[in-house]
Amino acid sequence: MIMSVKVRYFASLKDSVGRSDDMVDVNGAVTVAEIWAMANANRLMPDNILAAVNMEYVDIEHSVQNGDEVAFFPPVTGG
Amino acid sequence: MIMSVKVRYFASLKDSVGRSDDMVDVNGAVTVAEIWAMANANRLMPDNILAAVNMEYVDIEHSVQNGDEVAFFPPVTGG
Amino acid sequence: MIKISADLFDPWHEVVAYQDSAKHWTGKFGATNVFVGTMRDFNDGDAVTGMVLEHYPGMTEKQLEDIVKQATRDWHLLDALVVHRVGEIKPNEPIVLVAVWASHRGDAFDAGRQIMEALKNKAPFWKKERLPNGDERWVEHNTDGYLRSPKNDMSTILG
Amino acid sequence: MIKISADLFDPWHEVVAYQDSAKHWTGKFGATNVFVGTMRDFNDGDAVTGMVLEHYPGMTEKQLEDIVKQATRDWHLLDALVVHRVGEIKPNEPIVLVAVWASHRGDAFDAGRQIMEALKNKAPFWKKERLPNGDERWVEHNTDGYLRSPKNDMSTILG
Repeated sequence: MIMSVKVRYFASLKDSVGRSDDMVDVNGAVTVAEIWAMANANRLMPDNILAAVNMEYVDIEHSVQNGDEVAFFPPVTGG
Repeated sequence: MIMSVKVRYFASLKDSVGRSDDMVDVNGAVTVAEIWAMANANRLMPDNILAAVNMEYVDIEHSVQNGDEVAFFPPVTGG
Repeated sequence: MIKISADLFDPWHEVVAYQDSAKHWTGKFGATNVFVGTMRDFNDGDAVTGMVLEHYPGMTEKQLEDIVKQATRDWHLLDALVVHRVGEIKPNEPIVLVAVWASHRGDAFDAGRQIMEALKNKAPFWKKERLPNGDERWVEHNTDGYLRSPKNDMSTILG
Repeated sequence: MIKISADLFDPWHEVVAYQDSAKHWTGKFGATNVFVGTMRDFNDGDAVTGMVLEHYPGMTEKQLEDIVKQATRDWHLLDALVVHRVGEIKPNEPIVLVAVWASHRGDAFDAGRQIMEALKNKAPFWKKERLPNGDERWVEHNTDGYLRSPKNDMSTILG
């Protein structure tokens, strides 16, 4: 089955990847880490990156479903 | 030497001794506990009493000087 | 600054007025912690209609000054403000305000709590509550503000 | 209640307005703890002339709701209010407000601090600072608000 996954980047990570979002089409089961690799072929995932699926924090081995929104961002600095 | 010591009572202790203050004249060295005994001949000092001399907390064995203000009061309940 | 107030005060107005008057640390404080103690309309299971707060003029101010000085020695503070009511108080009126300003939040939280606990333990104030039937009773002691709530203890025990 | 504000807000006004609107717990709260984080005009030793606060609309609110719910499970709270700025911010403007209302002060202090620390660790906000020379830099990480101040550590060590 072909799945369509929205990928979003925030803050300094958005600056370094040079985009705020991607659409990734995948065939079959896939993890958050694999989504990163597909969207950023030439760039290793930074060590201190945080990941969320549908606005909840997840481990990068979390599996992604059709229609999910996957987000990557650096450590948060609010407050 | 005759010393004159002002004694003050606050809150529920003022109610139970029935006075807000006393003047005690003593001859020679005396402790806070002895001041209580002189001012309150028929009343043992309550267990949980707090004592101050010149507005600083003291132990009841603290010695009192001429002109000192000695205060007795129950546990504080501000805030 | 220490203030003993025989009249109703607005804690939020006090905080703003004090902060606005302190131009020398404008732009320097990142963290403000404010505690306000308010009179409830019940205590120890009973309805309470009012309260009289007695203090020891002179000693109360002296003890509060010492408490704030100690907090300033223990934590990195820019300033602190303590306001405490005395006299006749009605439910829902503020009793005490402790406000501290610091560069960083750890200092602000720790110093604010330290001042509040020391005030509860050492500042000579005494509360007498008025009950609906007209009786009065002295509050006998303050509770420990560092005790964890029973709710939290339960959740710790039960996982 | 959770509010994300793109405009300047007055934290003390927010506290009063919220408290006045909550008639169902009037007379029930004895303890209010309020933390306000304010933009300083320096950071990491450099003068800072402004800041842009980015967030993740939707996730930010969701995380803040979860943080407040957790605090409500862990402590006896009557209510909590969190307001956070986003967008362009100037020095001396408030960034964050965390206010909690409880019957007792231990719960108020602990819950306020827990919410603030969780917000600093989990709520998706990011700060970009503007320097006087026109450069911009992303703040890389938040510090731990439970760390004791160096001053306090020194006084502990030196007795």
